[in-house]
Amino acid sequence: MKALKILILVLFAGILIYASSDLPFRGDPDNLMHAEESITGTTVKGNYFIQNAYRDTRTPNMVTVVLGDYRSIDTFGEQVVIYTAGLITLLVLRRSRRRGK
Amino acid sequence: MLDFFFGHYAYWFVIILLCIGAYGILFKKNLIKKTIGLAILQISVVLYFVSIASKWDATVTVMDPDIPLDQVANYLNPLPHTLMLTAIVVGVATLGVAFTLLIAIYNRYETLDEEELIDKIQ
Amino acid sequence: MRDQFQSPIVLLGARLLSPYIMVFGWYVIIHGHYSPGGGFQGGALLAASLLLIRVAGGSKLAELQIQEFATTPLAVIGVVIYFATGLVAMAAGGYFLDYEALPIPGVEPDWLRYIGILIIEVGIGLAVMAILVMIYDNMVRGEDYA
Amino acid sequence: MDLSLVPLLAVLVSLIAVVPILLSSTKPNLREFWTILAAAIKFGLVLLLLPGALEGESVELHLVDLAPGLPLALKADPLGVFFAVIASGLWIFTSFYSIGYVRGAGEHKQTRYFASFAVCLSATIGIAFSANLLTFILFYEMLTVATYPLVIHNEKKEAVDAGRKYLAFTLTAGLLLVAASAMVYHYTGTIDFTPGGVFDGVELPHTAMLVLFIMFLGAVGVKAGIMPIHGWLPAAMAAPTPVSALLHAVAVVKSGVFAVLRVVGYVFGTDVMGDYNLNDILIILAGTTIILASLIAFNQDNLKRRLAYSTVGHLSYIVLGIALLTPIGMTGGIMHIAAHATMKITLFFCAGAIYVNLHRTEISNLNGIAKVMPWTMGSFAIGSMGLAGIPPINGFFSKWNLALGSLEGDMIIPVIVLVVSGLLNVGYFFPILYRAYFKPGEGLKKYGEASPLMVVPIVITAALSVLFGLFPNLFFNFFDLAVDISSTLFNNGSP
Amino acid sequence: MIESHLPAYIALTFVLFSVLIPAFGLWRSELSHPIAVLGGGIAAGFSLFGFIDVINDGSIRYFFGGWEPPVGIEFVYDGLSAFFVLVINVVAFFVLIHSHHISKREFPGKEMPYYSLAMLMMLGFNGMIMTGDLFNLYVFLEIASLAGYALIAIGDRPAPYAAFRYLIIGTAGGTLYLLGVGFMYTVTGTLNIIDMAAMLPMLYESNAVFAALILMIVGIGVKAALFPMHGWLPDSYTYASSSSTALIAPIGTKVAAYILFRIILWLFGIEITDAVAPISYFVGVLACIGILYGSIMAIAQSEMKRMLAYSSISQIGYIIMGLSLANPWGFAGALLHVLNHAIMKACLFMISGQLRLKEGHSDISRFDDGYRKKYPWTMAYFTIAAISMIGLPPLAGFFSKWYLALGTIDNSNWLFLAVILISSLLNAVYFFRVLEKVYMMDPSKGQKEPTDAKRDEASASMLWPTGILAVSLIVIGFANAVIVGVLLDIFPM
Amino acid sequence: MIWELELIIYLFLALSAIVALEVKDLLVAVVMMTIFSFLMALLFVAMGAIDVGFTEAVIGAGVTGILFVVVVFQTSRKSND
Repeated sequence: MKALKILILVLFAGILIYASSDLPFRGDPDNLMHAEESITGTTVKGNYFIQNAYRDTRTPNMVTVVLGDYRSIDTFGEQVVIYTAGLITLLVLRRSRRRGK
Repeated sequence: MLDFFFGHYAYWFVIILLCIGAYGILFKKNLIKKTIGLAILQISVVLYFVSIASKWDATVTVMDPDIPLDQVANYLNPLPHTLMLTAIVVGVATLGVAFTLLIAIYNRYETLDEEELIDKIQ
Repeated sequence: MRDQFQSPIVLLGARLLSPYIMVFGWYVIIHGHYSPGGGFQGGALLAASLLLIRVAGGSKLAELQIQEFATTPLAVIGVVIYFATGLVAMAAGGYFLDYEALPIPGVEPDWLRYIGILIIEVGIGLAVMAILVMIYDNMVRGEDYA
Repeated sequence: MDLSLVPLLAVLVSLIAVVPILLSSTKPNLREFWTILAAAIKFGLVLLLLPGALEGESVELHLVDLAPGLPLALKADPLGVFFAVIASGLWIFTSFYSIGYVRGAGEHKQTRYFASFAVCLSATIGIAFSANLLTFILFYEMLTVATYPLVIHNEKKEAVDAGRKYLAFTLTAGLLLVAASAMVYHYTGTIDFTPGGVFDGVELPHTAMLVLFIMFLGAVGVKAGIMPIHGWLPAAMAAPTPVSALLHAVAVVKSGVFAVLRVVGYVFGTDVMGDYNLNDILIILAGTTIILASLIAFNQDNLKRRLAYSTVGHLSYIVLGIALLTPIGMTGGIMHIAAHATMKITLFFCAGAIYVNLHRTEISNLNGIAKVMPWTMGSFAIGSMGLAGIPPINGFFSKWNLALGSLEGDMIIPVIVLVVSGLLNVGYFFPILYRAYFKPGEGLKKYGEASPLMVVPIVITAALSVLFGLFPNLFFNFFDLAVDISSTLFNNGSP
Repeated sequence: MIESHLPAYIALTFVLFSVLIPAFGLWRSELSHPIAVLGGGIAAGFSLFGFIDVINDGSIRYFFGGWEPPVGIEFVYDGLSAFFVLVINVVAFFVLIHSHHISKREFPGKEMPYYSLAMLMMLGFNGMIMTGDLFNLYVFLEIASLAGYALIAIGDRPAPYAAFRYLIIGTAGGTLYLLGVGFMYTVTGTLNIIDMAAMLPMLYESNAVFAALILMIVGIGVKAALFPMHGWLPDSYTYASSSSTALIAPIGTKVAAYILFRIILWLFGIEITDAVAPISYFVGVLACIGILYGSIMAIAQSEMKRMLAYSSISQIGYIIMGLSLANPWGFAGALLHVLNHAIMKACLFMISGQLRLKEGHSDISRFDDGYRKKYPWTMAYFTIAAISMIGLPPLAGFFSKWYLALGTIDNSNWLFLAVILISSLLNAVYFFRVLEKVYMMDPSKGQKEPTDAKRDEASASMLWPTGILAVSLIVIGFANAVIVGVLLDIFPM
Repeated sequence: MIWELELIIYLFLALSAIVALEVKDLLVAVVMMTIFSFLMALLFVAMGAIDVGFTEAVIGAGVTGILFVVVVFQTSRKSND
């Protein structure tokens, strides 16, 4: 069992090192995610957000704009996750009212 | 070579942290330790996203009137930051659920050690 | 929490600190447009200000603040604020969460979006605060498994 | 008269009868009335199709698509009608006999028994009328499932084990059939039963064809009782005797040989069989089975088990006839389906009557019973002589055709096998008759003949065996029908 | 107008009802169940309507916040997602109706959070299916997973521990998926599936893409209980409350399998998936091992729910095997099996719940022939579902195996074909064992006479959903040509 | 980005993570976990992700810390490994 776990860990590390050897250089503005245009000619999200966030919403903090507007359904999901967690404590831990009777 | 190092050292540290987290999940018998391992794993992924968002010589993601918006290289990429805000919240929610379950488990079996638990269940 | 934590000095400190944290929390929510912060961080700060009293003073003192039964409705209200914003936009002819379609007369589309973000941030803050307090309350009380 | 719905009705009638049978579970007379009514209607419906079949016509009916391009289709071609007439006709007798048997033996759960019986018959007629392999699989599996409650009917340990064995064999076979059909569909694009085969113009490597054939053989061979996959058949003797009669004379095993015929004649086609030398496998297997089964039958003291091994041997006669790939041999094989059905059902009925009446199952206990049960043992004598191939009973007639067919195909070994096995048949049947007629019995004073509900079917089936032996074309022109069928298989579809 | 909003309506119905249930449930707890059923019914209606609409008029893309992708997040409601949404919502609707009495018995007073979480879990699953954005998928995945952990934690005494193990494994899987998404984002600069799929043919040689594929398959494979990652499933399904199991078992693993479909067939495409290493074949082999392992383990179990849980591992293998074949027949077979298995498993788990409610246990070794008299209809439905699981025609289960077999033959993949056949036999072993117990006297116990049990059938709210699902298996069996015709149109190549 | 600063924080991060996993007293582990989160927040800010850093500080070091402590007090403080 222990050998299996070590194997899993080694495999995990191996696949990550394998991947990292070919990742683009960090901080390089020419990376595809920072580039002016994607290779198929579609809009690159990061650039669009930087350039248009203020114009679209009059809000200087781009993270807030992306969070609250461009990707608002993500944020909604995030809120639902937290709501779920609250309900879970209610379900698992809350004293049931009927059991006492 | 030095370029490669500066371009990649952040990834290697992320990998080390990820492996520490995975080690905690896989090898630790105590359930709270497992939870700590899980937290480390999650935060390491956040670190990965934050580190890929960076650009050399760029400023933070709040608009500065002095820095023109059309030169995107001057601002960090806001998208991974946003994603990671969500991911952190999700991580906290997960931890909250894990804590809830831990309390429930302890209530029933008076132990959080995995081997003892398996003994007591059978 | 257990009784050994109820030291008067800690309690005093907590009671002194708590209102300021709360004010800061609201500031973070409202000012999220201009500086780092937003609904989630602000909500967590609000929750922290409440939890501080609960940790230091125990459950008796906590009941003076926000009572347990109030947390669930508050959480629901928080979610509903966000959800209703989206639904109103949808009812007004846009997509879900399309703030431009919000039916507020006399406001430019970009400012509509500004307002929309503000509303949902408040919703998030409320929900996060209520839920974090709720998680804490439930966890402290423990489970009553027979 | 439009006959297109008749095949469907013939299949459905006993399935629909299940509902009233289940509903009238508390009223035995009403319940059995439904059974007999369904049997009669079914037989009548099948007879409606007979004139057309004698003309060589088929009635086709496409129902819903089971899969894109693969309809649930029924087709009452001459072969199907031939089989359906036998199955539905003998069901009538079995029904009467069953009533006498289950009441005489005081069996439990009679409603389940009759309901399963009805489903079995639907499945059998469905098998007879299937137009393609997918429909065939459907009814084949339905038969498997419906027979299972009959096999385990008395719910003793032995019966449960037999049921498990039966399921293990038949479900494996069903899966092989599914896989094989899928392969045929992949290679040829059709799985309709076509006289002369579907591999027209499809070139396959020899090994692929061989593997495919072996898969089919495994699939249909189980129910046809070909050795070495016959194991379930003697074990299934734990079932009540009418069930054994049905399993071993009509429904299940005959569906198996019928499937062999379908596979050989309508999926592979006689040409392909000959070209790839696939029939050699079949001949070797069938010949071995005939001899071995007869030898094993010698050693069985339990009457039903001896009959079971005799069945295994005789099924292989049919397979042998098919495998000869000559028109006359094929005719003989097809005729033997009918001949064996009437003879073997007689024998099983007799075994059941002896059991219900005397509670004896071992052959060594049968001394002198001919004096108390003259009609039963007389029929038994006719049936066993027929199986041994003594003229003028119909067993002789089909064997004669088989021998002619092998000579036509310039094969001598099948003839030797037939002769040897005839002698062996004599060897294991005549001691029974000898005991029954010439040895003095003990403690038989208080017994008489079995109830008329059982004796009458026995005598009728025995009489049918003799009549068909004397006049092969007597009632339904069976011989002509068999000749027609076999001729369509050898001329690429045109009679 | 209403058509273009359908994807949002389906998902938002669940949000609405998940907040309505606490709103009313705090006031009167017993209202939770009818409200949840109402919500499930509305969503099922929407998804039926939507499925027909998509089949007739083509797929719908819904842009949240009015931002067109790749800037914003979209819901893609095409044939595949419409099909899955329909399956899970309809099945969930029936399970929700069914759970009324079980929830009253097994966790009294907790109906409000329970049903609210059930709604949230359905929201998560629907969102996962419809979303066109990889990160948004992660968010919905976590919603569904968290709610799922909680539902599993309610039940027998060891349930929280089973849920905790699931949480650790599942969250680790989710994190691996997120890391994979990170790699994909680093390389391509986008998160939108359609956008990314257009870029991948130019970028697939990168090591990072290959690693991301592996990480995503592993991460989602955990949720789908693909063979080596199945460890959480048996305990979870066994110890959880009957209604939770009936809700999660038919749906949860299917949705994860759907994500694998999306990733392998849509996002990467089968050529790119297999460009570096034969990943799809490898996944298929894992699925095969899972099929055999699940079937063999199921034979060894005596607890009915645990047996069904192992059977789930085996059945999910069929679906993923169909995926790995990557040809139209295999695809159609896999999708048909999604439908069949969702219905069969829901039916079987609901029956195990009924037995637990009535008998207090679901231990197969204690079944006897009195059950047939006490619960004639329940047992009839069980028989139908069991025979369908074994794969006997004309029930639905046969046809998915038939198409899968056609798929394996199309690829000349004899190993997979053999696995399908063998596992069907193993299925027969463990289901006929139950049927034997229920329909026959037990000779090993020396039982001579049938037990004289009185009829004591479950209540209508449990019997009807089970019955409808069981009957629908027969209907699907006969109508499968129509369904498969639709499914073959969905196939992307 | 100042890579020397990042490097130092990385080293402390790894150190605190290992200590949190290896120490037998769970309360110490929780405190180390809080330190880990705080260092992580620092690193985020150093990388320019001020929002993420803020959140991590409030959540990871604040709320999660409190909840962790609650769990340790509700259950046991000792760990066998």
